Amino acid sequence: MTTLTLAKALNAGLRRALAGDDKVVLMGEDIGTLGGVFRVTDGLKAEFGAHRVVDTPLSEAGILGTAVGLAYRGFRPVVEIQFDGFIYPGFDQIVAQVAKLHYRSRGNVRMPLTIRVPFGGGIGAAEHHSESPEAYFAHTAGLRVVACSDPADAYVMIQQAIAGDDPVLFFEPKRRYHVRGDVDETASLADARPLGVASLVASGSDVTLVTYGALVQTARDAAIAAAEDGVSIEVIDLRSLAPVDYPTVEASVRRTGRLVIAHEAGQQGGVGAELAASITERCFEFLEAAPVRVTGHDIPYPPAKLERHHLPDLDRILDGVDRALGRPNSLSGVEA
Amino acid sequence: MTTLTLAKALNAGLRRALAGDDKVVLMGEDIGTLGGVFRVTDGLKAEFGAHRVVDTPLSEAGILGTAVGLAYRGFRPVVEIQFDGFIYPGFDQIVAQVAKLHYRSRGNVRMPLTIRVPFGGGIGAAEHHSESPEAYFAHTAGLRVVACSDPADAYVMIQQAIAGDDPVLFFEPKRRYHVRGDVDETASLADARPLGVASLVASGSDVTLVTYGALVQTARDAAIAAAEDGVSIEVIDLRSLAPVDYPTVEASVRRTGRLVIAHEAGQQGGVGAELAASITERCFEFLEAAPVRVTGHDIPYPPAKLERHHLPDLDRILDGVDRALGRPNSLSGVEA
Amino acid sequence: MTPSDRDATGLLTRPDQFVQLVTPGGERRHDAEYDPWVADVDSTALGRLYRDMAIVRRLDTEATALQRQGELGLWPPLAGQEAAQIGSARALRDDDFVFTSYREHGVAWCRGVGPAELLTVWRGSAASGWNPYERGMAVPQIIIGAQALHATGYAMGLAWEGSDAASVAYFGDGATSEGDVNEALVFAASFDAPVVFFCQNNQWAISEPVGLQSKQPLARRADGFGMPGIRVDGNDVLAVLAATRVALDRARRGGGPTFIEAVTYRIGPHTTADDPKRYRTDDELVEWGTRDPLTRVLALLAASGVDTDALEGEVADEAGRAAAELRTAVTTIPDPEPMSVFDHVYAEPNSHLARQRDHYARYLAMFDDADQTPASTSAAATQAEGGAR
Amino acid sequence: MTPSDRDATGLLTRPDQFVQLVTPGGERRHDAEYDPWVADVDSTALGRLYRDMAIVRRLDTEATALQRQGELGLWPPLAGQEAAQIGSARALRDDDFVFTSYREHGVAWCRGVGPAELLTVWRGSAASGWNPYERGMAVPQIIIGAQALHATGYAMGLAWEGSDAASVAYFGDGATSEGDVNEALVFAASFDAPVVFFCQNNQWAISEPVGLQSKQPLARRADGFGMPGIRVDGNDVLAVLAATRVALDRARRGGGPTFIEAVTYRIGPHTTADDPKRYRTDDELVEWGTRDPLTRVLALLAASGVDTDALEGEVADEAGRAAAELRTAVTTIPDPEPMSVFDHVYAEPNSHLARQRDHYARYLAMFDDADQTPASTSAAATQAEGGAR
Ligand SMILES: Cc1ncc(C[n+]2csc(CCOP(=O)(O)OP(=O)(O)O)c2C)c(N)n1
Ligand SMILES: Cc1ncc(C[n+]2csc(CCOP(=O)(O)OP(=O)(O)O)c2C)c(N)n1
Ligand SMILES: [Mg+2]
Ligand SMILES: [Mg+2]
Repeated sequence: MTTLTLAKALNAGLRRALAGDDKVVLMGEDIGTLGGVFRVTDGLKAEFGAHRVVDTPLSEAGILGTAVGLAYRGFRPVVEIQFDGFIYPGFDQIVAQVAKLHYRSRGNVRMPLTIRVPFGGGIGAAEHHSESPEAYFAHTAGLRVVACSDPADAYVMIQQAIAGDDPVLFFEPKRRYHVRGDVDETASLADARPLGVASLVASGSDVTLVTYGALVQTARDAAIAAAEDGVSIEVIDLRSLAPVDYPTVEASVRRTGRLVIAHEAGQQGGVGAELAASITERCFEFLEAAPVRVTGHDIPYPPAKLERHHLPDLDRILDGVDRALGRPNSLSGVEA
Repeated sequence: MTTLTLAKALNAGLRRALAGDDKVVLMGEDIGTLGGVFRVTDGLKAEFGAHRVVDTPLSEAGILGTAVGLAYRGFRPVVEIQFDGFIYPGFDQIVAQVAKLHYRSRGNVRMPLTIRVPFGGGIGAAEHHSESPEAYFAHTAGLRVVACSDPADAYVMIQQAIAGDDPVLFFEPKRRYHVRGDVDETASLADARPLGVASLVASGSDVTLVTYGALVQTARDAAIAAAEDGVSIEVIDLRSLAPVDYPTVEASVRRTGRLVIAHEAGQQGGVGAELAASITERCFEFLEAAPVRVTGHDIPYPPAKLERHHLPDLDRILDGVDRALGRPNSLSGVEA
Repeated sequence: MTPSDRDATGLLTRPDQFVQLVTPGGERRHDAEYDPWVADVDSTALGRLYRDMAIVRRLDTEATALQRQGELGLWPPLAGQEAAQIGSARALRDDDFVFTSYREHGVAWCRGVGPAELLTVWRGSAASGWNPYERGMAVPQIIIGAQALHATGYAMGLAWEGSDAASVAYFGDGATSEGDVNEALVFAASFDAPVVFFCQNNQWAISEPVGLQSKQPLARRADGFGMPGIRVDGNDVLAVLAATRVALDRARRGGGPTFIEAVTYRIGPHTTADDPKRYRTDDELVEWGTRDPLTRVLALLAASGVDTDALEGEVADEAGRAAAELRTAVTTIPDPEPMSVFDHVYAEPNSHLARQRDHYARYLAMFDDADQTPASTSAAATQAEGGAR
Repeated sequence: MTPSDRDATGLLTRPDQFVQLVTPGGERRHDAEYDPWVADVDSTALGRLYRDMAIVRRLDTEATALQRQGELGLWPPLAGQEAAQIGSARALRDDDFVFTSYREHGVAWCRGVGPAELLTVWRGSAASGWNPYERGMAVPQIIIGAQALHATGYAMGLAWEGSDAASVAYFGDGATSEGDVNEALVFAASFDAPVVFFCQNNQWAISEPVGLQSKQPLARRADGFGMPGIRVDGNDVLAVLAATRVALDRARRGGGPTFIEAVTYRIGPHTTADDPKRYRTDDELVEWGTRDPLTRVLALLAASGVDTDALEGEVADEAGRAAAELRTAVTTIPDPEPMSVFDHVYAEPNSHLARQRDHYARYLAMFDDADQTPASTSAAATQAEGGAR
């Protein structure tokens, strides 16, 4: 076991992927000499050379479109989008090409791209640097969408994403890049939890709290705070947003009868909407209350001084838990 | 009253908007001399000139980005995206600019764009010509998203969209362009149903069926077919997908206790997910069954000869109704 | 530059404004720079180029007819662009790789794409018709310009592998306005990618004349991006072959990308769904008729003593056989199985799609099973519609 | 062209490769084409340009300090680019409209943007700091290149209205690789839009040298798109003024767009979050130090008899006062009201957002109301965290 930050764990995972398969190439803006604005690719260009860790011209469509061509040629490109809000100029290449080429070519052409996206807010940044665009991709057939939440998972998941033959949107919780955790750098991928499987991070019996990315830690904290108050929260880190590991979530909701979903992205059409709808379809008879969503507002990401009024935090998650439990004073008691 | 096709009704609405406000400009590929590949803008360039009905270079980001600049200057651009699947190269301008500039400028800059998108399948077309991308925009704060379903609505709604000060994604059900209906060309916009209000197109008591665009007609047909079988379906044409007119949907679901949502877009994260989640939140105590979604599969839009196995049709909608009713032989009886 | 240098569609097409080795009348023009690149093209070789062009023209006509007869959903005719496509594609090696748009049936012909493979996608029977790796040709691209980046990335990969193969991106004049094409030029130059950008300027992007996309000959775009641009008479198969060879040779030798503008003309409609009478004049068609890519080759062959009547006859027979094959092939394309709608969305198992697939299979099974009829309401509907499935 | 013509970052910066009216040493170089455009710039006027540059340099230093002291979330310094920004912005009329990126504080200064207005967005207090219509300047754009299209559209509108005003798009060298910028060139040329594309080539896009974006001087991009390109010494305020006047004059007279590449250098980090030591050498900094935009103006003024010591002193005082004002202003920027997070998402009432707003207001009210404490679990949390709100 080594203790690594989440950023360093990703770096270690990328290093292992580069070392293990010379068709793996990293591409992005400022990822080479600079090592990425978050230093996730630090040292990799020096180690593997400029044809493996490629500083590209400043164009997201360009990066993604050339990555498609490289995949056509048998490469496994790992693309870094510098910040969440800069992915949209490359949206067409992702949605109309990366997602569809395996289908379009009837399985002849594989698109094993990994598209790394530092996502989410809470870092006091300027506009476009704190967004949570995951729902766009979860709605796009042909893509897989995952989010890591701690160093151990980050290390394994990035390697799994790269090794897999489907394109993966890989969301990294940027405000947790510097959080440390134990990482087993010797572990084999084969033994690891598969990429599509959720993880139960805290057991509980009153309510199921599902989240991913940076909010997993907040959810853990919420479970601890609620326990003091006699409320037992089961926390699930979704890890895979498309496809969702429904068996895990369902099993929990069948026991608790109550579901709270938290994410930073806006509510309208967010990942939580699908989760609430699907769990209601699958567990209607078991639900004692409507699934509750605790999300960012449906607004453009606000200026830094307002972001704490946008992002779900411990209090808002606990308020959501109260609503799911139908407890007094919670918003659930208020007629909308 | 005049009898017009949906395409002609849009043409008439656009003509009235152009005539009524000289800041209204139409922009797009092939909309001028050709009158659009669906002839929706037929004759308008001849009538209003090349500076009001503008054939642009072949670039969606270019069209949308210059439309933003025109809006900055006080124009009201009406942009045509030739087919649904060609909107993605312009996605960044829509999501990061059109949607956010009013917020970013603290209300100083208005973005009264109308972005017309012929959408949906069922026309036997090639790839990218039959998609339903509405959920991407419904998830994007700052945008309004509407879909018309018949000539009368098309005529009024396009004018309302243009007259409004917020950006509107205006989805046109392309496979119904040639369907005729009565249009009152003398009606005043002020008296018309507001853009954000849903319409009850068939009353019923057993189940609420919500849809929009081309499937509204299929839903009407379903209500008729079901009636013969003694099942009473209430059909709601959503018209506005963001924001959704929840009071109308809620009132219906409180009466019927059952909800079926149909759309052509994929299920995962589609507009139906939000609708199911929101109605469950709002009407949990009234629901007798989980809301049922009847949608396209979560696949890239398939080749023409397979599209009937992708699109919800009368049978699939009725199967959904059966599932909502918990009737025998329906899929709801099958353990997943 | 006077307005008279510009043709009806606004762009320069005077012979001295592009590389031309054979005039419309069939005269061989000498060009010190490009002649050496086609020194090997004797009458026999030229006859083969003629044959290619005549066959693809015939196949194109046949496919248009098949569309009119309801056998195809859509067809984008290449008529008029035979020289641009054959001249460029015949410059390729097998291990080169091409990324095209939707109109490059002539390129597909040269890459060995079979008749059923060619028509599959236009019949709407499957998402694509051939395995790209068997033909050295990507499946067609409908998003305008997107493939230019794919070709560039592929070429970057070739260079990194140390291969001397090259890739070619085919796109139209309209495509040059899309960000993707311009970004492809940026990336290709930056990485010295062995890619040839082959722009068929056929004067129109559906109803929009090329003058709306650019006031400058498109080949002039190249220099500013740091690569050579060649403007070639796209109706002169020899000139196109020479220009493409120059570009490929540069790519193979590590010299990086080249941009070729082949000035040509789309004689037919944009697709079978288009009505070009709405946006262009007959005069224009007449004018471009005088610059036909096939007649000039016949004239040149005749002048060099070839019995062109015999050649024409032979090739016409061969083209007729190819067309008959195409007509037969279209009916052999299998209709897809309903459940195949779920195939190949992912390369690996996907739990969500598997479940959706299962549901749909069970749903379909309801209609098969005589005992277990579909749920009552849907049964009613099925009856009402006469059992749609 | 030999490698020695290229500087450390790989691009041509020999004086004869761009328009230069004042050498780094302060000598006035004569240029028949551009001299007439600055014939009115006497010592007094030049002194004013110096003053602008000195003040914005001082403001920039102050803002960097404010960021280091925690008063701002981020600051992207302009140091080194004063001449490019002042020279171009001082060529503008009030009724022109500029669309910038995030680094154009010098342009903002010329447009009358006040100190609090300038810092608001970098303090994170609001989405923007000024009303674009009051300043003739759009709010800053962070999506690289997007504003080039906005400027083009705005200019199309000006042309259609028959106005003789113009718009200017400011962007960086890195931005030239984005599709949006290239598409803007296409649209601007196609519509003869009265827009000036003003590219500050400051040699770097964060850690990427301009040579990665282009092997060609960026101004050469223009010709292929059908517009004139001017390459100007971006550290020579007089040359920048002249070039921008030429471009604006062309725009006003219906001559369409112009692309200006101002060759300059970013002396500081990309932003206060950046560490340029990781990607560039001290030598480079030293070399560019010899081409400072301010010193050469002082030298020229001195040569023409101006008492530059006095001027420097006066201007330093004024700059000091401006900096003090900036420092004061930052603390006067109001912290936003919590509920303002919902303001201005839409221009018209929106039922969905109104409901969400209501919910959040009620949620917040739970914390205010002593009698009605928040629901038990959240109350526990609030206590545990010491009542975060
Ligand atoms: C991104 C995108 N936008 C719009 C279209 C619709 N469209 C199909 S072909 C075409 C014109 C293309 O013109 P050009 O590039 O000159 O190629 P040509 O058809 O002449 O071969 C257009 C606008 C599309 N396919 N993709
Ligand atoms: C679309 C997009 N991609 C990436 C970024 C991140 N980013 C911010 S500034 C920058 C470099 C810009 O370089 P340049 O255009 O030369 O402008 P400069 O900062 O040098 O003024 C990058 C990559 C962004 N803001 N927008
Ligand atoms: Mg064309
Ligand atoms: Mg720069």
